[in-house]
Amino acid sequence: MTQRNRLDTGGRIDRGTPLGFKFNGQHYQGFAGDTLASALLANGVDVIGRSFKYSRPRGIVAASAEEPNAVFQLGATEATQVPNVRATQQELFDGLVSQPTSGWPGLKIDFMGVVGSLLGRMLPPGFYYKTFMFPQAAWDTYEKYIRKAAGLGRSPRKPDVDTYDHLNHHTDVLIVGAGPTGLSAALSAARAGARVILADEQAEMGGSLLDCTDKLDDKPAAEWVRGTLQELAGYDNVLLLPRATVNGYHDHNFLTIHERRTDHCADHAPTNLSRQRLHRVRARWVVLATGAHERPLVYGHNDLPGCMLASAVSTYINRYAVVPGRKLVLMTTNDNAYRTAFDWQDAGREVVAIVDTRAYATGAWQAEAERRGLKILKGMAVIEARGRQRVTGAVVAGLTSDGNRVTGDRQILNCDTLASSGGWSPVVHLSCHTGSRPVWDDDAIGFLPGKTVQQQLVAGAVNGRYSLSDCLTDGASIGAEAATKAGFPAKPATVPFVRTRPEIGAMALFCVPHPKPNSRAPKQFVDFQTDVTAAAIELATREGFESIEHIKRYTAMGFGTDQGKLGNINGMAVAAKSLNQTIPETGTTIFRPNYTPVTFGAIAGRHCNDLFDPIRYSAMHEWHVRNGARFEDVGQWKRPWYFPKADETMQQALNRECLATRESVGILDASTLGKIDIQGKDAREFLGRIYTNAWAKLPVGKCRYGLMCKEDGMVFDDGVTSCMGENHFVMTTTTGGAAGVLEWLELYHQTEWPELDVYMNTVTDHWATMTLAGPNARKLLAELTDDIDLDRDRFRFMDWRQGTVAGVPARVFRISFTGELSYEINVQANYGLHVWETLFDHGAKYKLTPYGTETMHILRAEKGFIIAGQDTDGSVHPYDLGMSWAVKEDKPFSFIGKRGMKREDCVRANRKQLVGIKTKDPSVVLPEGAQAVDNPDHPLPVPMLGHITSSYYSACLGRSIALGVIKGGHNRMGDTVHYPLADGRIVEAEICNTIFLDPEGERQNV
Amino acid sequence: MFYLFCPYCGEHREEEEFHPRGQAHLSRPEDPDGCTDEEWGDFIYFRTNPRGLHHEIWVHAVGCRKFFNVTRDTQSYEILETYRMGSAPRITDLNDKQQSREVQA
Amino acid sequence: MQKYSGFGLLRHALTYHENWQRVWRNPKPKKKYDVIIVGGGGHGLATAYYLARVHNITNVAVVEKGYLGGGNTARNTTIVRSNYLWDEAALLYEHAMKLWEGLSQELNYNLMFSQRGVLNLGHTLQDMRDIHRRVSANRLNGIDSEALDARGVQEIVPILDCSASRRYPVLGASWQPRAGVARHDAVAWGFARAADAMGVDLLQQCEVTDILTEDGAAIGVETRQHGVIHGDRIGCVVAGNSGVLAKMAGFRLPIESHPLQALVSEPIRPLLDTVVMSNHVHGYISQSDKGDLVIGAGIDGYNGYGQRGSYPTVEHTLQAIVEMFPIFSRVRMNRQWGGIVDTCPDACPIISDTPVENLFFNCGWGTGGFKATPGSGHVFATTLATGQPHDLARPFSMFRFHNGALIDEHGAAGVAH
Amino acid sequence: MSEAVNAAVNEPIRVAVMEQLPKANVTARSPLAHSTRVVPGTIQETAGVYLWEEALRTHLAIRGNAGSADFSRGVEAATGLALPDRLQCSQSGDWSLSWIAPDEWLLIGPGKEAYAMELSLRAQLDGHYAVINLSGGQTLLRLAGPKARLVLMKSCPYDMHDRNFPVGKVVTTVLAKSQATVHRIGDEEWALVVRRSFADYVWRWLMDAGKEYDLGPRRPE
Repeated sequence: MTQRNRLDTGGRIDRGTPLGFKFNGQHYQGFAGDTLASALLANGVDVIGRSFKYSRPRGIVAASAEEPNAVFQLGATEATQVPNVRATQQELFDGLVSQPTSGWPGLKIDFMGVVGSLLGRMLPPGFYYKTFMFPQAAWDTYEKYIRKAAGLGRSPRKPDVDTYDHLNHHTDVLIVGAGPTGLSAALSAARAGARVILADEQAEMGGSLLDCTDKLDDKPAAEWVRGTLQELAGYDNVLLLPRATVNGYHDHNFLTIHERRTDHCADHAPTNLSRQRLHRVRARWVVLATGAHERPLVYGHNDLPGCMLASAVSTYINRYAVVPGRKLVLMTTNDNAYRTAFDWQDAGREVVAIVDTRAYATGAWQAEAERRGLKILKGMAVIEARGRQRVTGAVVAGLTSDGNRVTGDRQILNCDTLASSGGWSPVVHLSCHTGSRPVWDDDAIGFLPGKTVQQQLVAGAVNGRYSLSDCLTDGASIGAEAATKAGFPAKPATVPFVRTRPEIGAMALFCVPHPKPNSRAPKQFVDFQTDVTAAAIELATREGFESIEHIKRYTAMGFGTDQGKLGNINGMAVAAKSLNQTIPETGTTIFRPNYTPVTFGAIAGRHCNDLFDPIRYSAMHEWHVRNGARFEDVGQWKRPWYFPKADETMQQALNRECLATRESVGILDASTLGKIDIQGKDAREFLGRIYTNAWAKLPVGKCRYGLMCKEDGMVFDDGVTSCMGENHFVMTTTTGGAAGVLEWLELYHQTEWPELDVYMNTVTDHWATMTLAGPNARKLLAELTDDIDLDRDRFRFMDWRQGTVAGVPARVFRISFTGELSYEINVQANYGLHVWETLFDHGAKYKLTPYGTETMHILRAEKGFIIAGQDTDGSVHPYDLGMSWAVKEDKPFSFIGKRGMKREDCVRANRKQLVGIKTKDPSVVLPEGAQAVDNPDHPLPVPMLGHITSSYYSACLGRSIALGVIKGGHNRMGDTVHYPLADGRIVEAEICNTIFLDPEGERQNV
Repeated sequence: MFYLFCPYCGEHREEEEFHPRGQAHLSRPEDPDGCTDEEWGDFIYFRTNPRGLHHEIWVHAVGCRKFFNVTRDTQSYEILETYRMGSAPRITDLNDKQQSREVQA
Repeated sequence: MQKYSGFGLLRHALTYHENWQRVWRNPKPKKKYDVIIVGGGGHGLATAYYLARVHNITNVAVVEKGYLGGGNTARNTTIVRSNYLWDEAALLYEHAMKLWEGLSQELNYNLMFSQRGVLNLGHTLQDMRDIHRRVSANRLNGIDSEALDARGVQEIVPILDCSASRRYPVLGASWQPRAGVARHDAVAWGFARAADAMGVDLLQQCEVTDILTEDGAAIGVETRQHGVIHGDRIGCVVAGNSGVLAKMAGFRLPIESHPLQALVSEPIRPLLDTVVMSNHVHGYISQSDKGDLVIGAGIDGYNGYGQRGSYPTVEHTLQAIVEMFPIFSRVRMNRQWGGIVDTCPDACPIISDTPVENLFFNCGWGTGGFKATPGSGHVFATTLATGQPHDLARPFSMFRFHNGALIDEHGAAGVAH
Repeated sequence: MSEAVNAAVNEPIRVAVMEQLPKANVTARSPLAHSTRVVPGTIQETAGVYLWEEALRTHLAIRGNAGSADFSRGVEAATGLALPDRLQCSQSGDWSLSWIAPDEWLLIGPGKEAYAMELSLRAQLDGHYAVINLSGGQTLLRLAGPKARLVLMKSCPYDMHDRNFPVGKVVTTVLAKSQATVHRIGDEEWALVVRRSFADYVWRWLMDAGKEYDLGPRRPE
């Protein structure tokens, strides 16, 4: 097909660069500078989709972000599919592949023509609430069919091949929109030296100036645009962002800008370049120069292809050199739209008539029209369009002066294009994102930005100042004001002179009346994408949905991907009329981010795949990888979980690791435990307040285990803290709890007890920590140190010593989480790998065996040691854990948690208490999480006693062991309880002491 | 997204550097052991939770690690002042907004 | 009440839909009611409905400052499930689940309650322990619940990336087949219509400015638009504003109001038929019957009444979604919004008497209120009808925050050595 | 028996201080020892941005009361550096002293001198103060080149513009999902202090962010 609607001259397209593209399986050609929409119109493609609910043919209506119909699937390959791209915003590139998204049953098949209009009438708003209820079970089936019809485009089925990134900015003035207002605002602000960001959603900056036929200083508008952009580009304090939509306005002047960096080049981005970028901008002052969208008029069959916005018709002619038809009827409520008729005529096509709804329309624009020989029908309106696949005619009738009724005879005008203009709707969206309500303005016949707490100024058409010269002047002065407020005293830039015709007042008309009531009139569409009609809105109000929010929700008005940019105001007007209210009384719904849709990937940025979340490594990580470790995620850390040898199952590996440790010596990388260095003369007092146990007398050189509670008395972390000096302690925390504990300590220090002299710093990463455990631990360590006396009585359990291990200065703590003779070696992390490897160099004769978190868990469970976060869940206090030995009630200071654990519910009998659990069948390992019951035959719901918190097969004991909580468990030693499992088994088990191995603790003291 | 003035760093910083830590100016009872369950429960759980002016604690977690106070309108999210631990708010009524500027510590 | 059916729809279609009746009246307030319910959201309307239907108390007003169902009912991601950990919570939510089943028919209003199943993913060993614990408890409480491994998850959601190469691979999930989603507006409207039909007065655009008391007992409310309205008993069901109402009555609640955000994609062809939730990578997602991906995550950490939250939360949420579903990277986000949730320290609601006699509160549902709507209304109706809590509501007294009998649904902190 | 405990017998040890570096010839491994080899690119002159690790330096945190003249005098006496003001850095030769918090500074210097410097600080200081050796727990990254600022803008929410971030300023801020102390040391020269366990993540992040600008290894002198 040729570009039959393309003009031979004019426009901002490059006829020397033809671009081939595909739509709906057909090949077409456009030019560089086209949008997909302008190229389709150039090729005379009328029907580009079918409507969602009624399957009516639809064409292109608008030329930018407000387009409701031309919403396509893009992408040449599976991985580059993009759903729901607005053709008016997609620049054409060579090889572009697009598909309609709403072509059911097919673009060319007139489904409704076949089945008649009754089925259409079966779909009033809310019909699904009223039907599909019987029988109850059938909804599932109904829903399957409803879901078949859902959605527009489709998601790709393959992962994205492109990347996205973020760029953070801070600026003095952010100007949104680079039309006449934004450009002159930018000039004022930039000249004053303020940091300025000017963002515009289109490929070319200039906005309406790019399709405007007015002269600025007697020169074409585009020349002024070029000059202005050149000047702005010359300032290093100015950032120009074309193809960048400011889509969200958040608190404290934080705005997000979605830049499409490569969508105009090809199906996917070039290597090393992100496809799209999200700019995160903190602006001192924001100037909204977002302009206004033209508002179409609502009339019968106004959704036929060929019905367009007047300004869009002008844009296609002037900017893209495309005349989207032959014979135009223009309906308008205002003078401004007369340009469209003039543009059409200047393009050499026929203007059938200008239908002006105002009987009083007599002024300069009308005089010009008459001079051009154009027919004006005053005080009249198009009440319905005629045609099937495209407009073939317009039915015109007289209007009463209030616009409420049709009068006089009807006449039919033959035409293929029906442009309408109901005036302008300021693009107030961004101004509403932080909760400000827009305010109706009768002069502007639209909502203007309301009061806000943001540092925001508005200029030009968004503020109801629609004329070009007003926009330029307003922009210049608001731009200067913004710069001044941001600390850069500025004068308004001089703006070019615009020769214009005076305009007479516009008429507030939204929905053109029809001789029939709306319920019986031809469908008058308010929201095209969601197929909401004037009749539907009236029906909603008739049914009692009177709030505009109810109307919106009941009819789905504004819920499309265009978020009702074209239709919302008309919908409110229809609702207001139906409720006998004014539009401000009816109110508006709230605009929310995004202004236009934003790619998930762009919002996620580079925080995906390998960079989704930090991966933290210990200094010995490489060794673990080399030695076949399987890893466990603990917080952000990767910890070795176990070290399987070839062909070993997990259980076999664990058995081997456990036995090796108990029989000889094992080693664990414990570097991930949180470590907090505490210095200051009150460090000891501080510890006494935040731990439940006593710290007053712990001598230098000794270590102690401590429990930490919240004010409610519930355990939240634990660990060993060592006294390094009178004024110096090193605390250890759980791996996952480290950051939280430090912040918790600081909270108390800084807010409650600032008088205590303590300084706390994390040293988690500074020390590499390796735990040698097992009867041969001492022998092995002795081989690597000559300055630490390892004698059992001089370096005792819970002591720490300083010395040298494998040639590296170390702190060695004789503490044990396994119940074995155990030394925790700490060296500066840069030497961790060296010491670790040296231990292995010497360890072979002791069969030194690396073990991971799982073996550690088993070994400690054999000893009945808890893991905070596994055996506790924020609802158990130290007494529940049977750890009264770790609570010192008579400390002078009422430590954190003390009062909490004395509350009525915390001291009752029958609390869930931590006990040991032994299955009657020693080979059965209870699943962690299994719930105990006394009577497994009890009907549902079965009263439960508590769950298994830890459960393992213990190779050392040759049987399963478990820890769990049981109601009143401390007084039920020896009782039998039952664990009904998901697979139907019921496991019998006995309540026992939590310590399964070496109850006297002899092994750690050897 | 908030932009908070850290009274210790003397600069506005992005919300991502901070954590909110709830209502400010709560103090731990002098004698917890002498509190009734009700008094203790009130201390740890019950909050004013106002719509409007709220004094709250934030910590400059990724930054100087200092806790400080913020007076904020919980409806408009306007920050009316930020001030150091241990000092009192200057704004205790939304009508005092005009004097609202962050304390430039 | 006008009966809704497919046949009725056809009849109305023939008369151009000109004869539909109002779904509810716009009544003038009476001077006095037996019960005043403050708050015309889903929970308040359900309470009114069950007061009338179960307790035959119809001299009831629902006082709503805006429009019916305009608060969190209209702002949530519509997930309905009952697989809670603790007995008290599980039994309450399961009570609600049983009411959901058949509610469309009972109300003669299609709530589009779709039992398409909910997956709660586990990504760490501790996640899996918690899942097994919860599933085990659920089953003994008579709630359908299964623990799945990664392969089982993959079978249910083929488009979820369950590969071991993810940052936090999916290790398994809990699966509640009876769980699902419902159409949120329909819930409010369905209850409203049915309550109105039984004589309940629904007073929209009627804002309570004070709670009137006499001798320590509540006797009515002062309203901005209609002055004083008296009531024998007053129930406040004003999620997001409970603290403000409590202040009027002169007491504080163990509640903080936080912004909770949600967002939707543009409508796309259906490809996700279940609800997928992940606490660990922190996002949840389902696809509506319109084709939108409906997405949510956690609350913002600060108090806020602004019905909007912070942008980083949106970023983190979408990062989580793209991490779980890399194929959604090119799908686009259409809209975000926020609600105000009342959060309790133990993540469980308050259904309770208060220090003021005849004044009752139903609040603190946090992020989980929608799923409880019928159950919450049903048990709170008992409280308002009898002055005594329903057995299922008894553990949810606000005074548990004094004696310490919390029901800590935050669950395990997820830390380990 | 350790010196600390030995000494405790006679005079109470207040704080445990130790030489943490081996006397023997032991290879130290910086947190990025595994990654520095894999920086892509060889055409060093044309790279828009350069990234490298200055491994194994001395990192000491110093805590104390900035308002106390004794404290600032003591720090200066030991380090030769004046206590810097808020968000500033004092520099002299191989040593730099950066403001971290109102009561915290970060001293970075030659790798082998941590112990001597800590002793010297402790000799000069009195009252309530602390010195914490963090040399193993963090590392120093260098970012340079005409596009270095853009890489930082991709990574940090802080305002990196000349007007807000002049040479000499130091800021601790968010870097991707981790954090860094960022010091501008020249027009196109930045130093980043990051925690050891996060170093690999930060490194991979920066390499990724620099891809677009043809990231190269250490800038030619």
